[in-house]
Amino acid sequence: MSEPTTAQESATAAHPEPIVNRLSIQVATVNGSGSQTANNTLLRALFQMGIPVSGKNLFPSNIAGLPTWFTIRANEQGYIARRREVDLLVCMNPQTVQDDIDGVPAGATVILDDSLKADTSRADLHFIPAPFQALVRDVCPVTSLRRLVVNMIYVGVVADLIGIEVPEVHAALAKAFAAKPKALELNRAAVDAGVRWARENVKSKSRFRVARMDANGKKLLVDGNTACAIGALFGGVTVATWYPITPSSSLTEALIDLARTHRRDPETGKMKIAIVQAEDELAAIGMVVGAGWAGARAMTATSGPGISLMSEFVGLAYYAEIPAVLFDIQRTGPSTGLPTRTMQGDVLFCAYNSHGDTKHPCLYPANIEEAYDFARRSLDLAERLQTLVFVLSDLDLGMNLWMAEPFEWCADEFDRGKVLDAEALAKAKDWGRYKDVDGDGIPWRTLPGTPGGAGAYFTRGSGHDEYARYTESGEAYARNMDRLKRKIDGCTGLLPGPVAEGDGAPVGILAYGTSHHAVCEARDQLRAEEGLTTDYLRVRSFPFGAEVKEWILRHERVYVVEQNRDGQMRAVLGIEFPEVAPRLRSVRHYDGLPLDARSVSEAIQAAEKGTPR
Amino acid sequence: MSEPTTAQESATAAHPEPIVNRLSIQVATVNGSGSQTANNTLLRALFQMGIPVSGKNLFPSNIAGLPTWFTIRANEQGYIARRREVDLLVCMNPQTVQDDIDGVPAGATVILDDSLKADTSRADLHFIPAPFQALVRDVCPVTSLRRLVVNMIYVGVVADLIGIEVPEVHAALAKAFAAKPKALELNRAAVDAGVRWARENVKSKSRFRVARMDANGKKLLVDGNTACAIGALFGGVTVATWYPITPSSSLTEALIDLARTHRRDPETGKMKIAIVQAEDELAAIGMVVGAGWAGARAMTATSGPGISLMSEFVGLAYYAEIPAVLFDIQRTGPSTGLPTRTMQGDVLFCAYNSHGDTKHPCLYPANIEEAYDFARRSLDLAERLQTLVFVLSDLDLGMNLWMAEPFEWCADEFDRGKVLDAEALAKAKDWGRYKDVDGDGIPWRTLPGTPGGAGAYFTRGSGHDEYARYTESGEAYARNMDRLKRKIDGCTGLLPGPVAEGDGAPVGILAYGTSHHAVCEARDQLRAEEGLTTDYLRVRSFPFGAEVKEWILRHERVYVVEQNRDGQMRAVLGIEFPEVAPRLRSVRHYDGLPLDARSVSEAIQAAEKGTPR
Amino acid sequence: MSTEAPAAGGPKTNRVGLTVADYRGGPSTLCKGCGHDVITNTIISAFFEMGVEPHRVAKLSGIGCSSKTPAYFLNRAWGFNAVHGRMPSVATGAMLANRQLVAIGVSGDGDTASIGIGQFVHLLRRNVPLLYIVENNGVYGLTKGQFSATADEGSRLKNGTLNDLPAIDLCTMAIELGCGFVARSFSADRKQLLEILKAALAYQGTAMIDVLSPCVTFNNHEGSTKSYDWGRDHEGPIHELGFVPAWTTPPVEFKDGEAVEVPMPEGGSIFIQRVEQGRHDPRDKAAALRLLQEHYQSADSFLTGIFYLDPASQSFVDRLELTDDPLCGLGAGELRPSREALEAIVESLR
Amino acid sequence: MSTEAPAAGGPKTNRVGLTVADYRGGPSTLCKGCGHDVITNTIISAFFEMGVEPHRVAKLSGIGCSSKTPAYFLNRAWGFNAVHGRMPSVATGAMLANRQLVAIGVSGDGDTASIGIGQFVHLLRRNVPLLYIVENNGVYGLTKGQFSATADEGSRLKNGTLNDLPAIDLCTMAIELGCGFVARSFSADRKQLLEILKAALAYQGTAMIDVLSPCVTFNNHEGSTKSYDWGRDHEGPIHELGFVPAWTTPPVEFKDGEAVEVPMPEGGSIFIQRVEQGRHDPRDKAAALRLLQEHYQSADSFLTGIFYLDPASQSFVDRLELTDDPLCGLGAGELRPSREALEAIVESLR
Ligand SMILES: Cc1ncc(C[n+]2csc(CCOP(=O)(O)OP(=O)(O)O)c2C)c(N)n1
Ligand SMILES: Cc1ncc(C[n+]2csc(CCOP(=O)(O)OP(=O)(O)O)c2C)c(N)n1
Ligand code: SF4
Ligand code: SF4
Ligand SMILES: [Mg+2]
Ligand SMILES: [Mg+2]
Repeated sequence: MSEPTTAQESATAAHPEPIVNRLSIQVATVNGSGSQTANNTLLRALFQMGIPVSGKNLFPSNIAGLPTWFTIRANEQGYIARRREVDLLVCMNPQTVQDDIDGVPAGATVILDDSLKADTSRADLHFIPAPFQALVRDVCPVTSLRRLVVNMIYVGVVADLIGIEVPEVHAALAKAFAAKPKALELNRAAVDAGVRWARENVKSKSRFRVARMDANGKKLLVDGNTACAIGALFGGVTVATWYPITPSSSLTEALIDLARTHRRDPETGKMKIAIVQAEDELAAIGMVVGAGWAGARAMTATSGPGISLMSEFVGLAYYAEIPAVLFDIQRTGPSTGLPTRTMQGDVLFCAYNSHGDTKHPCLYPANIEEAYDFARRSLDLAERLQTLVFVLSDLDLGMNLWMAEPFEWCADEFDRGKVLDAEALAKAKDWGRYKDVDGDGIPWRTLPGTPGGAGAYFTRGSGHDEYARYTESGEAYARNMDRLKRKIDGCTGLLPGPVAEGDGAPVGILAYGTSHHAVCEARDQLRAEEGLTTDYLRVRSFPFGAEVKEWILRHERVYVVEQNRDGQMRAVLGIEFPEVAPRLRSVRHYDGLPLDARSVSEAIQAAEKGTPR
Repeated sequence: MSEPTTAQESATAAHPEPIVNRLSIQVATVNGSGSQTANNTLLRALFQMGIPVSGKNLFPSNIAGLPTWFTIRANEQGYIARRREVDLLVCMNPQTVQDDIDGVPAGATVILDDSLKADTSRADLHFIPAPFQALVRDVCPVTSLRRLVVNMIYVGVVADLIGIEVPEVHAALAKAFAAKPKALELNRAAVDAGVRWARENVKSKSRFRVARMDANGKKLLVDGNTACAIGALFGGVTVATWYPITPSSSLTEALIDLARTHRRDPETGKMKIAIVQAEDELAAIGMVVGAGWAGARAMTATSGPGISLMSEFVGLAYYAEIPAVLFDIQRTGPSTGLPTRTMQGDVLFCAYNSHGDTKHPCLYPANIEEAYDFARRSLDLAERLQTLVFVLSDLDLGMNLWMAEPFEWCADEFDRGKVLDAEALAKAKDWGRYKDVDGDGIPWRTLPGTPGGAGAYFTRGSGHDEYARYTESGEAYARNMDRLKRKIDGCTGLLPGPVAEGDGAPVGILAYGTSHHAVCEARDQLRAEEGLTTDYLRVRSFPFGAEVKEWILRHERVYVVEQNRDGQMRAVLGIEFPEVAPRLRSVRHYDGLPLDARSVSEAIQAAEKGTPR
Repeated sequence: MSTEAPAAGGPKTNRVGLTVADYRGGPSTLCKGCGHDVITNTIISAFFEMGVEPHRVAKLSGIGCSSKTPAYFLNRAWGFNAVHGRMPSVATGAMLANRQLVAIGVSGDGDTASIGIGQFVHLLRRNVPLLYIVENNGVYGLTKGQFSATADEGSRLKNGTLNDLPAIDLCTMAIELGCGFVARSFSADRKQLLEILKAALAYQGTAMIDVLSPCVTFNNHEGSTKSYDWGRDHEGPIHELGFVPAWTTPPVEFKDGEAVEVPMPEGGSIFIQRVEQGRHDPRDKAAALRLLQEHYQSADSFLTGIFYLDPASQSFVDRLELTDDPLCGLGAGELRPSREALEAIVESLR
Repeated sequence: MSTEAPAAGGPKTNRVGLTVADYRGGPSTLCKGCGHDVITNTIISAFFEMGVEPHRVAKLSGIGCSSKTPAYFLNRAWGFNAVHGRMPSVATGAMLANRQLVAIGVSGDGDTASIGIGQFVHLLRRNVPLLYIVENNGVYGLTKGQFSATADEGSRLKNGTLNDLPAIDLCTMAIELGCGFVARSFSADRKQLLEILKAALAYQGTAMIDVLSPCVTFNNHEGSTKSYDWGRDHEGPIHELGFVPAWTTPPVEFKDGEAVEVPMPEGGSIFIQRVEQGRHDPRDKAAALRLLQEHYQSADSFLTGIFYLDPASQSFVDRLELTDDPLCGLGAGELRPSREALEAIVESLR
């Protein structure tokens, strides 16, 4: 949160003209003080003004009392990655105020609670001390509520300083407190007090301003976990299990909420979904394996430590061919790591998870639309492929609010994959559970309970032949393993393919998931500042199709951008396509904060400097 | 067990001259029938005759009743890898007799229990039906014992047919039944009855003969698990935990036996080791993590499913820097797989085990000497590096008997790594648990209980700074992760380095662990039969030193030979050295049987045919 | 008593028209004389006599000799040999997916009480509809005879190794955790086991049966407290029972006023006919716990019978208020909310 | 009573010459009013009063708000915040490595009864020397208030969610599993908790203390059965206790003949001074179980006190017959068998 940098988009203090719709706000508060609602109100008001926005909540692994930050970026060009630089800082936390101030670049505006002790002598900053405590005393008679309400005062101050339209703030408030008219009134009064104070007391407003535009169309503002839950709901999930763990809990919690309305039979009042809080991750995955086997569309959601605990069952699902979906909302590992920070840290571990030879389809959503879409499709894929499908999201996507196009409804029947019912079984000749009759490595299965008496078979994690009979035959084992390889390697046509941008540049950038947003901006930076045009491939699933290899081969060098220390996607690409490995260069970011464009463009720029062009 | 092949070392049936000290015997029996002792008697007698031997027990995952095979190879050139071809087959199992006969190549001799129903019409085989049931009735009056004793009769028949010296058989028996004089007598009588019967009834003895030689020097015959246990004992292990799992159980069981004599204080009768059968693998690894933290030399032994269950703790050990040793006696995965078959199946999974960015030193013993030596040194390494060290053995090495040079005693003090005691602490300035004071990434630790009051610190799997204080600072996190990377990448000098053979050939072979034995023989085959000279690098540890990369770069193409489907070592090499990835070609063997030389030489030969030289 | 009259000349059939052969499985690969095989055969009889349609049955297990046995009964049912110690979670998931399945779980003492105790505890708390059998031999048979967590303190392995840790009493634990059907039996007492199994099949929640099932290869020697001899010498049935399914009438001997009738909610009754150690009505939880506490691990008694039965317990699928139709059978029509519903959700996020 | 007379003018010191400040930890980062902080302070008092040397202490925990607390006491002791639910195994390993450590484990109800129940069961079976505290608030505090496996059936979350699963009673379970020191307390009853903690520190095996420790943020509302109010309204101490360490003499009020004295094997005595619900002598296991069975989860009683105490239990390090010297301190001289021993082993393999 501190490292002072030269503001790139900001100007120096001497630079007078206003900068419109290009700013980053950072609010430093104390965890548990209710600042989240205030920050979202700011974010939403900007969004309603039609300005592209993004918000990042940098919260501690603690319930109340530790420092927390919220950054909002508003950018007319639609850049929504985190920006390192802060233009407008709001200081509400005595613990961090000095570090917060030290960390902003020259030219920034600093609003601070005037009761905080801090050195405000930096001449390159624009300090606005505000009497937050006095203001809140006026609007909020109940002492115990002041700690919460004070945050709305800075909302008002910021709104006035940068030009957020007050009616939009009011509208955002009305949304947040829809069910609580008293709270709405109180908070609105606090906002107004902030606005009023700023209007009356701050002569030189901020150089950083916002102004209404029309970039947001019919977009929503939603977090990735909710989007995944909606996707799973519309994708027909019937058994969902979980063990609470940040940052995945809110995915299942959103599903629980949705299911209450959308999966309760209006006539009988009975549920068309089972959502179970398991006693741990071993049980959570065991339940979805049992459910997938018995024909449910089953999913579980977890994060890194849960993946480690699930590894044994993951291998069983691969080898016994059980459909299920595993959402991994990645956080900073290894071990407990930084549990409330983001990372693309489980890419290698998931791709080949469990002992022995394995390989699992993985989807890498980069945005809300894909969070919804991949969640929905993952249930089809799992049943089609009869295997465990990983959806690798991360804390940044999962827990932050993002703009998104409205979700599209889809009328298709679900793909339940190759399932023989009683009728089909009666016709089937010499059916074998693990026979490759279609040449795609995918066998036909039956569901327990199918009448007729012909469909029963035995599922196991030990050696089995085409008819699911126990065997220790080495040949049968190898045949089966070869088929499994064909099945997984052959599924790329069913997976969301890579997205290419640009064509013909010698330098490529390859990224996936939430790294996308920084890469888009970094490409523009490289072009504008370095004259370096790059092609870009965004990988959206594993195993990769041949087009990924071919794309890499069309480039002299390819920067693989990712949010982990070890270049895990680079590793996986090299395993799958050894011939391209030497062309891959790693751009890695791993401090737990969402990736910013500068980290990408600077790394590529530095590497290119060292590369004879 | 079946695929008929042309015997390569054997001659055709028409070929009359005897073949001496080059034969493979296969004995097909029923699991639980006590044939193990009989087979080991044969193996030991050959060994005592100074002929290089190896034995492979191919047993089912069952206690009694399923088919089991034992193959013995005696080879004057010292080749001890499994051979696919069988020269002398002993059929004792009605379930498999026909398949067994169908599977042997032309020219083989087949001894079979004459009570078995089988088609003995193959003219290219030399059938010797023996009245085993009648013979055993004569020597063994107790009906219930006959099932066991009958096996010794085939020992006698085989001995006479191929020329094993009967006194050596008697000596081997005496060793096996040292504590049971009655059983010794009975079994000796059975052997003699077999010898007598063969002498009197078989006119044309086997073309495959053995004759005394002097190749075995002072060698022992021992299994790799016992060797690891001896290594750990002499390496000073003080806390060992386990949860029974084939093929690792016998490692800890051997240690328990050894500890009874060698770790009980002769004066007090108290134990200088704690060996604990945990309730599962999560507890087994948790205990060694706790023990390593508190200063024990701690180890656990398991196999694939255990590794999957241990993954969460493995990540903790990496990140919190806890020394411990994990023996993975690999078996055929994924999942339960073929639990009594071998595989090098956990190479990739162990190297980067657990969620988040991790990396773990791994040792790959290829033979008994290394099993002993690496086990011993692994405890030093773990304490020196303050991390979890994997010893990746496999079922073939662990559970089969191998010849070995006598173990060497070592007088060095143990390397307890960087530990500050009370005195050192008192002198230390500004000690921090995770500070890199020596530039090698390895910090100094203290042990709980150290007096003086200055050494206490807090260990955790969450973010921590140099002083082991809790932090969520991204910079502190990244600094720590960078140090961990330096620590592990920098440790190659401490690990057993690669062993190179040959120099200057354009074609290289790279292998590790038990694949070594087949590779040695395959190189000779390639040279003799194809005129193809190859260089050979045997990798013995991970992370690899730069010399591995350089060696690969000195070769146009390198065949990476391993016993898994996916080329896991190739994958790991490619991750570590992307620039060499395109040169690597995979030779993989994955039917659960130990690798044979033909599989290697045929694969390389075929690949070379397709390669313009 | 519980089956239809045999068709003239043909083999005896049950109420769904099947013969005993229709309930058999593959040949056992266990050691000759293994207690588990006896249980297998008794399971076959119980399902036959209860007339359960095999295709409705899910057979679940963990890993071990015991866990192999589902391959040896009900060939026409679906089997799932999962991972070691984690069958309960798989069974839970399967029953959620299809509540119409009849689930039987077979586990070992290692699979349940050592590695599996965590999932066992939570299975019982949830009351998942499942007949759960522990084939208890005090050792890990499949890995060659190490002690498990049900081995009695002071017992010895063949090689002399002493077990100095207390045994976990699965029955006491099950009752404490709210399990509503808790019984113990002995594989040498087929008659009793059969009646318990049939009653368990008529139960709506988790029915836990801990069966002493000797391992003849590794734990049947003197000094073992899980051997056939030990079991025969020490068994004390706490009552004699007969299960009478709903579609038959109780035989006369159950009607003599001596027998206690415990009606089962899904039909049928357990008759407790003769009482040896005082009359134990299994509906009395406190008495059950007392009995167990007084007798467990005491050198001279090994109580068998149904210790505890709560006919009114609510199963997990009921607690979750699942629809009557199995979830696995629902299609997009039933599961996917309407276009309007999505639009409403979207609107709420604007 | 248990500390030396204060040095003139200076702060009070204990028998090893340390002040209370020497037993403090870092500042707590828990919510204000969290029950866990009260326990932290009581732990500080207990260690101070017992005069345990901080450098001999190992503080172990899993993951959760409760599991963070070892950072808030005994700064001069070693801490290990392990992985979720698996602290027992880490503690076991640490005590095997160094039997001279004084180990204290702090866990939560989620950490112990949900994810951790398996390791908890086996810890108790082994009787590892460890003071094991469950800071029981019925919810997962750190992940924002979901129910854990000790939440009472019928209790509700703030948002109205009902818990329909039965609670695990850790005390009953501990006694059944052979744990020799089983107590329950309440973080609002510091006085009682302190005496129990001191007694536990004088115990040689696993001492399990289940402490109701309200989560003020997520489970302190009406409808909760783990709130401060609920606890205060329902607490029923089964006796009043005082622990008197070996190096002090019992105060007069313990000598009036009313108090039962329970001597501890490692010195000191517990005096059970006043008995409310009938005199409960914690050495009576059957009575303890009866008490718990009758009162657990009944709406109007929440019993606290030492339920069970077996002063004679054998700890795991004793069962393993470990040498008196900590294993961690042994060098090659003590550990490596001689050259001759290796030669003999080699010879046996020839
Ligand atoms: C994760 C894991 N650990 C260990 C094993 C090895 N293993 C197989 S069966 C078994 C014990 C079985 O004991 P029990 O459940 O009592 O069954 P029994 O064989 O006695 O019937 C063990 C430890 C395994 N399969 N998986
Ligand atoms: C393997 C794993 N799963 C989930 C989590 C997330 N998690 C952290 S604390 C916690 C529950 C803590 O509850 P409890 O033990 O009752 O402690 P409390 O916070 O209530 O004191 C969970 C589920 C985790 N850290 N690790
Ligand atoms: S080893 Fe024991 S449990 Fe396993 S099959 Fe044999 S007798 Fe049965
Ligand atoms: S969330 Fe609850 S348990 Fe956690 S610190 Fe706050 S009050 Fe305590
Ligand atoms: Mg068993
Ligand atoms: Mg809790």
